[in-house]
Amino acid sequence: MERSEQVRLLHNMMRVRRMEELCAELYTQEKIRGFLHLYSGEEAVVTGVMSLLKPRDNVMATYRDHAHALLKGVSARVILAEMYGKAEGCCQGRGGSMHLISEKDRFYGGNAIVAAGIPQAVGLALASKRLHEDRHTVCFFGEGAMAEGVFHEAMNMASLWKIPILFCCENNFYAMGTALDRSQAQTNLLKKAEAHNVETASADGMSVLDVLEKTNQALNFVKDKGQPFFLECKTYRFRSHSMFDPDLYRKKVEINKWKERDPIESFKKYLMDEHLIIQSDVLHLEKKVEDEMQDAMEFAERGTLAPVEELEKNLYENDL
Amino acid sequence: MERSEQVRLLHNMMRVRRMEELCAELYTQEKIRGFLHLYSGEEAVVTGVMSLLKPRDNVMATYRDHAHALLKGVSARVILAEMYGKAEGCCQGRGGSMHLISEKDRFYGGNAIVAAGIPQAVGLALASKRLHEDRHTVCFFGEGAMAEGVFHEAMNMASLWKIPILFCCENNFYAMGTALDRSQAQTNLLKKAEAHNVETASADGMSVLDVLEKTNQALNFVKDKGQPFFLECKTYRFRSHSMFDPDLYRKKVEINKWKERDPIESFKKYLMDEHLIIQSDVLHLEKKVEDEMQDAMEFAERGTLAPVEELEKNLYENDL
Amino acid sequence: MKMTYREALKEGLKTALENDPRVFLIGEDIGAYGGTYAVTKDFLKIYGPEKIMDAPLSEAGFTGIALGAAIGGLRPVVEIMTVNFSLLALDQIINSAAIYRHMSAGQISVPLIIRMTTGGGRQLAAQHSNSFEGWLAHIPGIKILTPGTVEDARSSLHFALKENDPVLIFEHALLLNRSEEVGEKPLLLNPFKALVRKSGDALTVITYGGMLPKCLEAAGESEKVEVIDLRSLRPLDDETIFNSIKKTHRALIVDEGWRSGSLSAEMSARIMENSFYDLDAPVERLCRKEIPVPYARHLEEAAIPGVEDIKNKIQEMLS
Amino acid sequence: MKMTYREALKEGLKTALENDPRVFLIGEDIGAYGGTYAVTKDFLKIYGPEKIMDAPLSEAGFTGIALGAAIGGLRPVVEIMTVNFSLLALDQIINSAAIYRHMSAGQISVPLIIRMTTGGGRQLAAQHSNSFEGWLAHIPGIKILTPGTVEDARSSLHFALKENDPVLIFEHALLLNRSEEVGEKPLLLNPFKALVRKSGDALTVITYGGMLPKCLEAAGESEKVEVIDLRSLRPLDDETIFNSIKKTHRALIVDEGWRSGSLSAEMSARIMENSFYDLDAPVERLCRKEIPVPYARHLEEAAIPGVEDIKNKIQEMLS
Ligand SMILES: Cc1ncc(C[n+]2csc(CCOP(=O)(O)OP(=O)(O)O)c2C)c(N)n1
Ligand SMILES: Cc1ncc(C[n+]2csc(CCOP(=O)(O)OP(=O)(O)O)c2C)c(N)n1
Ligand SMILES: [Mg+2]
Ligand SMILES: [Mg+2]
Repeated sequence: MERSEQVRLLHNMMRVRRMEELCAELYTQEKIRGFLHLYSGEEAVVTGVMSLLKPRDNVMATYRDHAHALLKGVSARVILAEMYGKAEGCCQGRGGSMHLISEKDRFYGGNAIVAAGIPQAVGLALASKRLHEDRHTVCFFGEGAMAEGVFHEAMNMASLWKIPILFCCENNFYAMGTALDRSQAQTNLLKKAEAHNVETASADGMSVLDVLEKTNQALNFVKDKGQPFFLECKTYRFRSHSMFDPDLYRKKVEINKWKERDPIESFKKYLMDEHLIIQSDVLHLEKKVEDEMQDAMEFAERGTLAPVEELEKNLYENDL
Repeated sequence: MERSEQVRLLHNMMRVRRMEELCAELYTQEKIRGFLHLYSGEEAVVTGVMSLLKPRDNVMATYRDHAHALLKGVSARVILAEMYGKAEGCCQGRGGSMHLISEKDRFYGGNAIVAAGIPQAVGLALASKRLHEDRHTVCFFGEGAMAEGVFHEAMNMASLWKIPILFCCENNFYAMGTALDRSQAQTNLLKKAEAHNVETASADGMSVLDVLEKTNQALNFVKDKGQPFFLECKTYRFRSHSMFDPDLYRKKVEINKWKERDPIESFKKYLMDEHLIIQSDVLHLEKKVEDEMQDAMEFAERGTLAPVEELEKNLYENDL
Repeated sequence: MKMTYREALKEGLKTALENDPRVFLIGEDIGAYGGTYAVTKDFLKIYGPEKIMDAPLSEAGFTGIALGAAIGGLRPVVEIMTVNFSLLALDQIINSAAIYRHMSAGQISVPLIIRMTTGGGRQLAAQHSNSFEGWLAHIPGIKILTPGTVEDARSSLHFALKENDPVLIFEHALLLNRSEEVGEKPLLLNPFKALVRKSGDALTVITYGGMLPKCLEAAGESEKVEVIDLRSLRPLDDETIFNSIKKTHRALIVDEGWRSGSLSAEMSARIMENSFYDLDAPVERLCRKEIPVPYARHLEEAAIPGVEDIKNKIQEMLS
Repeated sequence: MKMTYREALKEGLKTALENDPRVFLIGEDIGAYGGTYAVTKDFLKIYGPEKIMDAPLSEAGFTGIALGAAIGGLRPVVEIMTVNFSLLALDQIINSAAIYRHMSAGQISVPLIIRMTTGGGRQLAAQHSNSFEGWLAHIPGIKILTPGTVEDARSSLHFALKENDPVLIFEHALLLNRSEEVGEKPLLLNPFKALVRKSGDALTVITYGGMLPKCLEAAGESEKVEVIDLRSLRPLDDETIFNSIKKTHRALIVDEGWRSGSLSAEMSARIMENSFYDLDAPVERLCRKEIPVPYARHLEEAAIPGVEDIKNKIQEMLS
């Protein structure tokens, strides 16, 4: 891999992290409201996967969606403006944190009903296949979503009908406060995909390079065979489930153990060890990230409120 | 196995078959209306499983439920009366063919929403476990039901919470007109149970002795380990899905191939070959079955109509 | 020429499949089986498995897939076999399909069509006999068509395909075998307008779907009774109703659904809000008894309004 | 003493768990997490995993399991985290729980209790802010409680457990932190009776749940405004309403749900049917705007009736 590409991976992970930490601050300042689910700790997953996607590809994510929106090409400006509830946000303030949608970036959300996006992503992939469009479709979800029946329904049909889609499970071992082994009898998640004859692999979700490599193989499979693929990425969220969550259910030692494997720090160290970057490169990236996020925040601050008169607009294409 | 027990198996299969064939006649005479799903061809499954159950055990079935009701102890009289829509039926004519329910026989139906009964049966088993009642719970469903999400949800929880229940899949290879391999990507059904860490076995659903043996092992496992078990019985329905169905989707040769393995004829032959019964025994059984069904039919014919004034009764325990 | 409601649905589906390459059908047993109510008989042979997708028993899943395909540029037409099974797919319909356009500030269009068989009257008992169309009309973001005539059954899909939003079409099982005299070509009457099916001057009977023929039969030749067919339950065309009541000063709503909190309630409330001073008497409602529908024929008949019940009610209101 | 709505719910649950060995709670994150809204905080430690069952993300599945357990002799209390997720479980509730007693001619009892958090007002946007309680009141076979006061929150479970039929309890998220002066012991007021929360002589305001405090605030000290709290949406206690209207001759229904085909429509229709000649003016309704609730605060506030909206409407109707 090119050095520039590796630096880009680091940069993107840093962007994701910084945006999330900024959101946390803005939430305590009550600039952002509602539910807020942060992605800190899981950056390697989204970064590794997205680095292989093009603007023309389809992505479906969950309520924990800031990172996915950002790396799919939605600017930090419109993301933050959305969370501020401003008219300049990608959904003009109607969606908020859990519902980032940007059709022009083929980023389809942002769905706050766990697992509901999974069949919908299969449908997007079906449309691309039928319309002979050259695009990938990637669907992200947590391991918790795999307990929902509709996960299985969607996997079965994707497999049965040979629909080219990459299912990317962000296995962070918790669904809110419920640990995987307290909610699923079979903790080997690959078995659930195999139950529908879907090809699988598991990646180290704390290593951006491993995620990237496994994603590459997976996408090639999807493209060559025209069939779905299930990729599990084992990762961990460093923060609580949402800003509402007192995080009573995880042991400090467990959290710390995972934090030692911080995907950004470890990748940074790797790049330095390999002499691909030096400290000043890191500082440079940090500055760039900071500038981007400050600019985004100012943009959101400056934003306007969507007029209340338009509240009932867009319920239908032709307003009644 | 005792001879008398073997004869009882034959007798029960014959009862099931005769009742179904009688229903078909009564349907063409418009004595029975609505949807009517017959079980002819699958007798070995219900007979093998039920022969090991006691009145105190719980059974949940589907809309294809006459056989299950009969062998769980509901009399042919009240079953037929129910299908006639008479007040003497087990549901006083409110349920009909698809909704036979007899609480005193711990036969919980009779559910015409495919797969809806599966979690409910898990709940029945949970109650028995918590209340320290000494009973088995058996849940019957078709292979088509395994595509419904709630099947997976229920399997996962039964396994996770170690709920003692026997899942009995009547795999007749079709869900209405849709063949298994046209609706499920993974046709090895055991894999779907394994996806939830549930113990499994597969039985020859055309052989009552094989079903009985596998059921015996399964029930012992359930009882000893206090865990669920998934038993697949491969079988075939000799008739169309329901009396509405023109059966356009199955080849004659396929149907005939399975009919050659008629569970009643083959078991009869086996008993004769082993000199356990002779032709006159069969005639005697036929007579007994015929008498039972004629009596039931006459009972249903004589039955009365539930008074219309009571139409709104029983919506709540204390009518409003 | 004569055409049945079933043939009309068939024609609508064929026209859609033949005129728009983006259209495909998806649902349980629409292909090899030929459709539970034989509406799509032979379609699989004619159009092939890409256009006629036999789905597994996965109502939420295939509705969700169709939803995604609609966003992705196709024009899926879902068949949910019986209205009761739609409960399994309501999350996809209400929590997703109905909100995407508004929540995304107009970015996302969901041209998703869902057809389902509705209604009682065939002794199918409590789990196959509901009339949920009026209840679902509560949900903003979807449109609801309830063709009550062969002509409307013929064109509902045509109009649904013109929408870029989710449209649910409820086809009443008891109408399938009804036949009507129709022209060579469909008339294509805008389905979002209510129609006065029979005029009269002393009582407005408001109805739709499976109850329409019953109301027309009950009204008979009476010059007093006006019968209005709503045709669309969302949006509701109240203008036509209010205008009629200006003339008749009395209204009866006949709705196959349960009474409480139903479409009949909405209609009644709107009439009060808009036509209070036109009314000579309170608006009345005739609905299904508030119980699960029983199997036995005499009980089912007692539970669902029949022609006699409607006649009696009309008589009562006119005297 | 002072007690919050949350504490009242907690007390109700604890009392149930301690007094009836058949009672257990099941739902997502009620245990280790402590309940999304902290209602069941510490319960897992106190009562153990058999009584406090943390369920996987499987709303249909665990509702179905609870249903079966209820038939089998236990007294499950399901928690569905947010009303929107109940759509995933509606098949179990409507196609099974609501019909079993009637369809089995009284053989099967389903003493299933389902609690859920309802309502908007917390900027949670379109998929977490609905008010489906009025819509679900359409379904016969279930009962629906909507405690709008701390006292009612305290006793709703007590009464639900006395029923041998499915009871849905809707707890409004915005009420959780409200506190009221209450006595040592719960008053245990029959929840199926509506209550006049404030009397007045010129306008009856009918409401329930999260809108109750708003209506009371809007009514203020006015001697003209009577405020009635429905408390139960199924059954509906219309007698109390009709009696009030005999006095006031005017009525306004304030309902957080969408307007069309809602509980507000039902209430309005019933008033017309029963009190038509008592009315001096048409019954009016104040409801949520018919759109998915937007995230931005100013838009959400514009979508859901607030105290000012209610005040204005009252003023308008009184002048
Ligand atoms: C259908 C549904 N049920 C429950 C919830 C509440 N909820 C939101 S996130 C969540 C946990 C999801 O866990 P997982 O899928 O592992 O994703 P993660 O949050 O770990 O990324 C739950 C229970 C929901 N949003 N939707
Ligand atoms: C939720 C639901 N969807 C669809 C149907 C219509 N339907 C009734 S039986 C059936 C096929 C079920 O097949 P299977 O589970 O294999 O059972 P079998 O009839 O073969 O015994 C279908 C699609 C239904 N009753 N419920
Ligand atoms: Mg997780
Ligand atoms: Mg089958």
